[in-house]
Amino acid sequence: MEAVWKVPEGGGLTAAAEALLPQSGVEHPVTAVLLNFRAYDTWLELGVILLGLLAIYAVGGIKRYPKQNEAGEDPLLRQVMLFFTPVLFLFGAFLLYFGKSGPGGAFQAGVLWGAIGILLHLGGKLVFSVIPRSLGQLLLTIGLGFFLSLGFLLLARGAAFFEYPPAYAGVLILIIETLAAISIATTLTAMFANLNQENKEETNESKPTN
Amino acid sequence: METTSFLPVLILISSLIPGVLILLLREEQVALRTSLNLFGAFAKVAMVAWAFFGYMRGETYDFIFSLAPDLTFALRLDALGLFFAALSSVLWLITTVYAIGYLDKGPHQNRFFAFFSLCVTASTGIALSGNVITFFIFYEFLTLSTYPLVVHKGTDDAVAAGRTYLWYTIGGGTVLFLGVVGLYVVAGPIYFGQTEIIAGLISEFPTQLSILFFLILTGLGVKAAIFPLHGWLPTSMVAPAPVSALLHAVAVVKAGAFGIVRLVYDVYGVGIAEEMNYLAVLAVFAAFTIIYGSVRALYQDDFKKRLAFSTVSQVSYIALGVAIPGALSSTGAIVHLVHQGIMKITMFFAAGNVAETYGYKKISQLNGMGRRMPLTMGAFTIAVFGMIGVPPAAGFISKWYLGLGAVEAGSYWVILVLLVSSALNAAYFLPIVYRAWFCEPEQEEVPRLRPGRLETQALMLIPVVVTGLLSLAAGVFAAVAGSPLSIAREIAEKLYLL
Amino acid sequence: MTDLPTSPYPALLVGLPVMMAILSLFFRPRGKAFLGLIGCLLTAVLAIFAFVEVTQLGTVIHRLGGWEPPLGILLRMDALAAVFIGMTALVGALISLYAWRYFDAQDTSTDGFPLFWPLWLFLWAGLNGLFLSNDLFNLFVTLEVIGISAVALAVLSGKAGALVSGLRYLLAAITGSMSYLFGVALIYGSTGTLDLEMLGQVLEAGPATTFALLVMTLGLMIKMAGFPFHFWLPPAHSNSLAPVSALLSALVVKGAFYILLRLWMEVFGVSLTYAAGQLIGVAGAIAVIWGSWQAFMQTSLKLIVAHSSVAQLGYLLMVFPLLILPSGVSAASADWLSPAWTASVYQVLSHAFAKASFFLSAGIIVMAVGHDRIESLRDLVGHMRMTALAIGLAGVSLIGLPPSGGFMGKWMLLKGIFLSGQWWWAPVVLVGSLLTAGYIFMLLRLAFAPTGEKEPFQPVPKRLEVFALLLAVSSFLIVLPADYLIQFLEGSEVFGSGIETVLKGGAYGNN
Amino acid sequence: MEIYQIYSMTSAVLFVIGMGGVFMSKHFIKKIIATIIMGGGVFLAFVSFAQRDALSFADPVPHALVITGIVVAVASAAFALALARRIFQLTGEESFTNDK
Amino acid sequence: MIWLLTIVLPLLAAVLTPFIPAGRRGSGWVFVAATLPALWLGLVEVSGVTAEWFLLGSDFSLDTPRRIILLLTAILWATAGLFADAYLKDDVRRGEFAFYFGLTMAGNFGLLISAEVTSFYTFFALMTFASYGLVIHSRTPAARRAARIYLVMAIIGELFLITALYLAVQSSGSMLLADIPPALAEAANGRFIFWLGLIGFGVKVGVIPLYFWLPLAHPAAPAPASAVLSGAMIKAGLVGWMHLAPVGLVEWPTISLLMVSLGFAATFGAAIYGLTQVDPKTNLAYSSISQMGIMTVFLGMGLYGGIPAALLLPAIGLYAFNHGTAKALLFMGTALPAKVGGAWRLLMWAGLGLGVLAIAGGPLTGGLWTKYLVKTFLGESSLPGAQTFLLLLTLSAVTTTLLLSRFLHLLSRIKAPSGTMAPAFLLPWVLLLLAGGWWTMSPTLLPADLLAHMAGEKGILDYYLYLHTNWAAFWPIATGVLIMALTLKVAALNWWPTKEPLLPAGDFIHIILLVGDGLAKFVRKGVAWLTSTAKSLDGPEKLFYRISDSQRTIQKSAAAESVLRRWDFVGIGFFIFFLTLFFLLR
Repeated sequence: MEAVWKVPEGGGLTAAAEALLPQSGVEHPVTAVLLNFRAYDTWLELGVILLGLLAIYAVGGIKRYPKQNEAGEDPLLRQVMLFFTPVLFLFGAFLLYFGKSGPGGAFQAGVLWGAIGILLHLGGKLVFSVIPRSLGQLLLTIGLGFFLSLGFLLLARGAAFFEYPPAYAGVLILIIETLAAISIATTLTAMFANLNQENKEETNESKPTN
Repeated sequence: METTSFLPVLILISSLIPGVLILLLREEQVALRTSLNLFGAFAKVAMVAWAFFGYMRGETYDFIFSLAPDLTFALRLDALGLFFAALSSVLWLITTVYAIGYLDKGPHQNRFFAFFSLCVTASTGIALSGNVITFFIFYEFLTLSTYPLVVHKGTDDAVAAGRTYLWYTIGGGTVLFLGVVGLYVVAGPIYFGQTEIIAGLISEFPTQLSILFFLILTGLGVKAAIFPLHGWLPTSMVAPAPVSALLHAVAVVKAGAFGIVRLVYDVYGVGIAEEMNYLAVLAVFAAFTIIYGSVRALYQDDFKKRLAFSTVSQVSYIALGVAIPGALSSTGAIVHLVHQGIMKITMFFAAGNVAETYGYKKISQLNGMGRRMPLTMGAFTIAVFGMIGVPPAAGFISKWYLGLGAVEAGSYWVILVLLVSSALNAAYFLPIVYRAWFCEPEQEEVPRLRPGRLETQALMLIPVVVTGLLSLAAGVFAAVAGSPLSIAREIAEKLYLL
Repeated sequence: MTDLPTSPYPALLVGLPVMMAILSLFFRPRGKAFLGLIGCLLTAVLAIFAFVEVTQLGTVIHRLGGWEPPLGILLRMDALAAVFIGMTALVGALISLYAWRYFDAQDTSTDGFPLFWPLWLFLWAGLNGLFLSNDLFNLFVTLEVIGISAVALAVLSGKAGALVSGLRYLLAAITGSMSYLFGVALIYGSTGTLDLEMLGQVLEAGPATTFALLVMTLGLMIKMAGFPFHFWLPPAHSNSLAPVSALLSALVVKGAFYILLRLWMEVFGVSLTYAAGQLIGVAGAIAVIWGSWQAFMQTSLKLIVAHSSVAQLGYLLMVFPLLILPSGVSAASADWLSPAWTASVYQVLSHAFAKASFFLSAGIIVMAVGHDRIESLRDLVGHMRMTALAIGLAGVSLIGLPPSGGFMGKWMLLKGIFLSGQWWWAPVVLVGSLLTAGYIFMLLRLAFAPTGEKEPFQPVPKRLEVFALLLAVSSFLIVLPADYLIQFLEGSEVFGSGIETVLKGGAYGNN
Repeated sequence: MEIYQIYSMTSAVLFVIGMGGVFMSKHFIKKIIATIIMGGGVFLAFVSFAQRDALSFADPVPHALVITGIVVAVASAAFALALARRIFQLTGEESFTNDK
Repeated sequence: MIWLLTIVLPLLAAVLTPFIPAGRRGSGWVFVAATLPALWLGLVEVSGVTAEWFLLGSDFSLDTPRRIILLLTAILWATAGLFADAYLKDDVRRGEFAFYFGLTMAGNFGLLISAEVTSFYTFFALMTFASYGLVIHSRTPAARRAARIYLVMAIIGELFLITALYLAVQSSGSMLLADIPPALAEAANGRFIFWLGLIGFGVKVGVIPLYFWLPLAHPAAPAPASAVLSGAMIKAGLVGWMHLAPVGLVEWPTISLLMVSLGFAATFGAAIYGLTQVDPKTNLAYSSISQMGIMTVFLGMGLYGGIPAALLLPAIGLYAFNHGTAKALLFMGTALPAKVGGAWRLLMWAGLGLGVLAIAGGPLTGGLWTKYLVKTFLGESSLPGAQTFLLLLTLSAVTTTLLLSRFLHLLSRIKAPSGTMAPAFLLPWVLLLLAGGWWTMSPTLLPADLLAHMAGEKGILDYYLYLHTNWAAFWPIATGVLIMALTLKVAALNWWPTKEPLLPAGDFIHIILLVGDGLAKFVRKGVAWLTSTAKSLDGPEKLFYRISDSQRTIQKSAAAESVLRRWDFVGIGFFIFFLTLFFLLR
């Protein structure tokens, strides 16, 4: 059995990554790989998340979120919401920024902010009934859309797809990260809202609307 | 091998384009459809004639188009090819006239005439194909284009007959496919006439080449209705008369026979075929089919079924002729290709006329038909005497050469087969003539399905008379320069001088 | 590697569909459909331009982010990829046109499944990404993009049957991807690079490589519905909407096959053995016989066509044994490699066109009759001539009767089989095509059979029939440029290559 | 037996358990959880190859790949759960019957 | 050009006459006109011609024996044509009879003048099949049965003939009929080929085993048709033999002895059997068979060798000529007694008497000549037992006279119409009587050398007066007549049947039919079995349908598919596939 499992020594890409780190615009090698060397993968990954949402819409149908004037919510839940929302937001923002030089980045921040959305949703404050429909869609697609249009822009300037000009690499990565975090958060909230909406209208067999 | 002229393609297109156009027409555009059809038919006959004279002057007509690196689509006009092309184009013209008369108020005529033209494109393609792969492509195309014709009537038994038809032809086609690919792999691309290729390889791959020969033979045997593979022919008699006339007398059945002629003469060469005694096997099968077909025909009361079984036995004459080595027997085989076509098409026309005018499908109902339809039954009688091999009708000529060839090759049992089959032919055809001319009909006045001055519609009468006279003329004027016999003799001689 | 010409097309090919998908999300259903159609046509045109560029420049690459592999990801578009992308473009465009009219004709309550368009555009982007990508992990991501969007499309109709088969399809897809990913991990662990070209040179035989090969092959076999793992395909493809099942059958399964072909030919040459090829061949053969027989037995139209897909994919798998040379035979001397490769390309192309046309025609019939039991086919020839002709032509191409594309595929396959001496595959190919003829002509038999009812078929928009017929005819037209296509394919080094299995132990590198 | 070999062995075990779970368990949710376990196993394999010895830096590429992998796995798991839920609502089925 | 006309004119006549309106009687003269070219060819020596375009390139020529027979045929067809026109005036199917009459005439002339194998066979076949129409003309059940037997025998004969021709042409290498006898002489299978020819033409000639159709067919046909059948067409078989037999080139003792003995057997057997018949026409048919017997003897002698063909064949030709005209006269004569009344009966009986005398070979008739010819050749030939054959020959004269007097006796019992009246068809009968020239003219037809050989130094005329020959010819006839008179007058001896023939006509056929019915039952059972097995053979695909269409298979396959669809089985499949691939990769 030993023979089967003897994984040969083969060195990874550590050295290569170390060498090119300065041109990547960020200090933390993982973020560099994630957002510069293999930006294409990450872009596709954002696409997958959006695709996941579309898939859930395909299953459950795109829902309308009626205005909620749910007064007198359970006081304990209100308190939890009031306390956690800012904390999560700040912690997310920190992770987002810290990603440049340490572990962190768009996905971690996005998840935390998504948690805020879901918390609000649970607390009766239906996020999507508050914000207008088109803004909701914009938020959903801003991460992927910006990344893609950046790529086209670079292509137009003759560079390769996602080949950031070395000078602005750091700034661009930061912008991409923030927008990605926002759209990830919105997508996760939308997923939860769509599925949650389901419980309310248990009865009517609604086909995917609009 | 490079393209020297586009004539072969023109000949093919002359029936392909009308076919496709008619598919797109609406059912009511009768005039347009008929004119398209007839124009195509005349154009094809004219071009074939022109090619024929061109060939006489020694011109060569090749058309080469390479499909894939070593898969070339080649059309070539040689004597044998022209011979069969002339047969199918002339008989197509006549059958189109007949079909127009036969179907004039029937449903789905567009579909019928479209596939009718496609089917003739396929059979002319088979005639003009220059190498084995093109032959195979048109051979399969023929199956596809004939299926809608067999099920044209749309009744349940027509569809069942179609199913049987497909079961055989597709099965045969697959076996042929295996054979053709195998041949291709062992001997590379073979153009008809290049028999030296296989001559070189026979010592190296004797078993493979033999297996391939018999695979291809089985594939061809299905369409040539040789014994174990003939089941589809009688069942597809349910098709309308022009279909069974052109297809089961000329196009489909002859494609198989023509294929066998090509296979033995132009691919393997007679020398090898005889040396590896392929011919002996073919002879045995052909002989058995001749007898079997005749015996089965003896016991059919349905008119077209009897004709079908007679076709089964008659086509095997060609196979038998090919199976006997010698210039005389191959002349007999090649000329029988045309003679059988003409005679059989007359018979089917006659059967069609009787069925359409009086609705009689059984032989027992044919009493006194001679008086009611003298011209049709007259032509039928000429064809009957041809089939039995009584001079001066055409059939005698081919049987004469087959007999002489058999004697020359010293296989006397073949003569015995010829005699027994002639006797059987007489046994199942003469009663029909006897009923038609020498018996009184049961009831005097019989209502006619298609009233009219003539014995039946003009469009159906003329073709019968024409083909009847043709089968007589092919016999009486056999020795004349352009006659089928002289061409066949020339082909056969060229074969053996090689 | 680096000397090949670069061009922006590969990036655009993936970017443009995603862009159009995103834009279409912002619009009302009518807008979504219109923008979706525009997106599809644009992508198709782009693909044709890319194809033309490859014909001129030969293999084209695009270093994403400007980084050299192994760190960066490389998009490579050689002749083989170009053909696949071209196929996706043509078939995709025609299906989109069909879908546009198909959803219009649907009843307004579901106002035309608006989500079809964004999902289909994502699927298209995934397919293009897959054909172009030269990086193992990136292939995983594209596989997932395709997997999720395909399942989402499959469940669009919302019926319970569709959902269950969709879930079965999704679970199979995830399992396949995960086992593929596990292989990628192993490869990365042992070589440290993910780029296919470099792997080809760097990888040497050993337990890890063999294990990786095993797991990745099985993963892709699941995604591709190879024989033991074809269970999810028939229900999924037959329960979904007509254009969707056409997409799934014609294009999606081809993606997984493409990766399997590339991996075996470019990466795992070192540890492959002749026997392994034979096993895949056996799996393919069983698929051919089993699929055709099942199709012959079904009584519902869409299930027949779905099972026929399982069979036709079997033919694709049967090419592998020809490409792996017995020990001692050098690739140069093996003259059956080029026909084998042509066979696989033509089988893919003709199947894509024919199967798409078949499913679209099935869609038309279901729309006209309401259900898809084959009894509904009666007297189809009398009423809907073009659909009958489409089914006829598509059927002929599936059977492989000349002069169709399928014939070219079967001819080359048989030639390869005979040249390589592995004659035992020949009867399987022939029995397969006989059985295919069985169920195709069963349908045609019914199409010609008479029916009692007066008006069996409700009127159906003429354009649908035209698109279905166009697809069927093009499965014949692809034969014409065969000569040029094969010369063009000779350009890519993987086309026509074979794996020489020198006498060496696969799994243990004990040579 | 370095530390990373233990990790890679556990990842293989997790993978096998996950695969077994997908095939053998009946209930939808069990199958979906099994896929997630399988995913976990695979990502652990990636990570276990990242750092072989205590000295050098960990190889960033597997980490990045794992992050991307996890997100993809999440998306597909979410979709699968939504599907399972919808099926349960429509038909009340919780496992695959072998119908069409 | 004349050659072409001999064939084309009758064909034209055949096609045109049916359209002549029933009332008018032109068809007779049309037929006479049609025979003119043949008559001309018969009389005047015209050089042969080759028609490249016809069939496989045929050529036409005549040698003396065939010219004599052609003359005979022309005369018969002309008179029969006239006779038929009058005889069938009120028959409803006149047109059809004329059509078949014309066709048969064309066939008959064609086969006589053609000198090449295929055209000979063509016209032979045309004559055979067209004469079927004549035989079946009256459409009575007896006629239909006779016609069917005639056709079956004719086809069997044709099959033997075509085989003989195949072999002959192959051995001689050329299509010309003239080349066949020398080829047969040398060829190893020469005898075999001649055997086939013997049987092939034997059917038409009515040689012993194959003759039974003749006594049924000839009487069944209307009088003019049977006249032509018996007179001209029976000779066609003889001509065929002449083409094939290598007379004078070869010594085939076995075959010649066999032919001679068969000939005499036919002569005596047929004559005796003929006596038992009641219908005059059947009686005549048997007399034809017995006369053809003598001709078989004549030819048989030739095959023994020693006699040059140039001498023997014209002699046979003359014999045929004499017999043909006389027999036609008698056959047509059978229609006269019922219609001829008054003074004309005298003329009728005189003609009939002369006819009988000619056939029996009585003095002052052509018959005398022909008998003498046979005697001289028999005398000279080195055939063993030639003397006994001479005796038999004279005896045959006795039996023939006996048979024919019985014929006259039968005719005399037909009631004469009251009042003197002469039917329109008496004229052609009288013409035939004159045109026959059977009593004086016939020897002039012979070639000079044969005449010289025959009559020695004495001229023809004085030969007639030479007492000895006359006496030698007279006494057998006298005895025949004497016996006939005795049996009629003396009651005890008068056993002549009047109503029912003692033995059924066409004796041999009844045995065959008996055996045939038994056989037929057996054959039919065998064929029924064959067709049933063949039906199953015909439909191998039906076996496949039964499997593929049956519901059970559909359920079983659906069950198999659902097994494969279960997740756990897929898992096991995965595992097994994994293991096998793992081991295969080692």
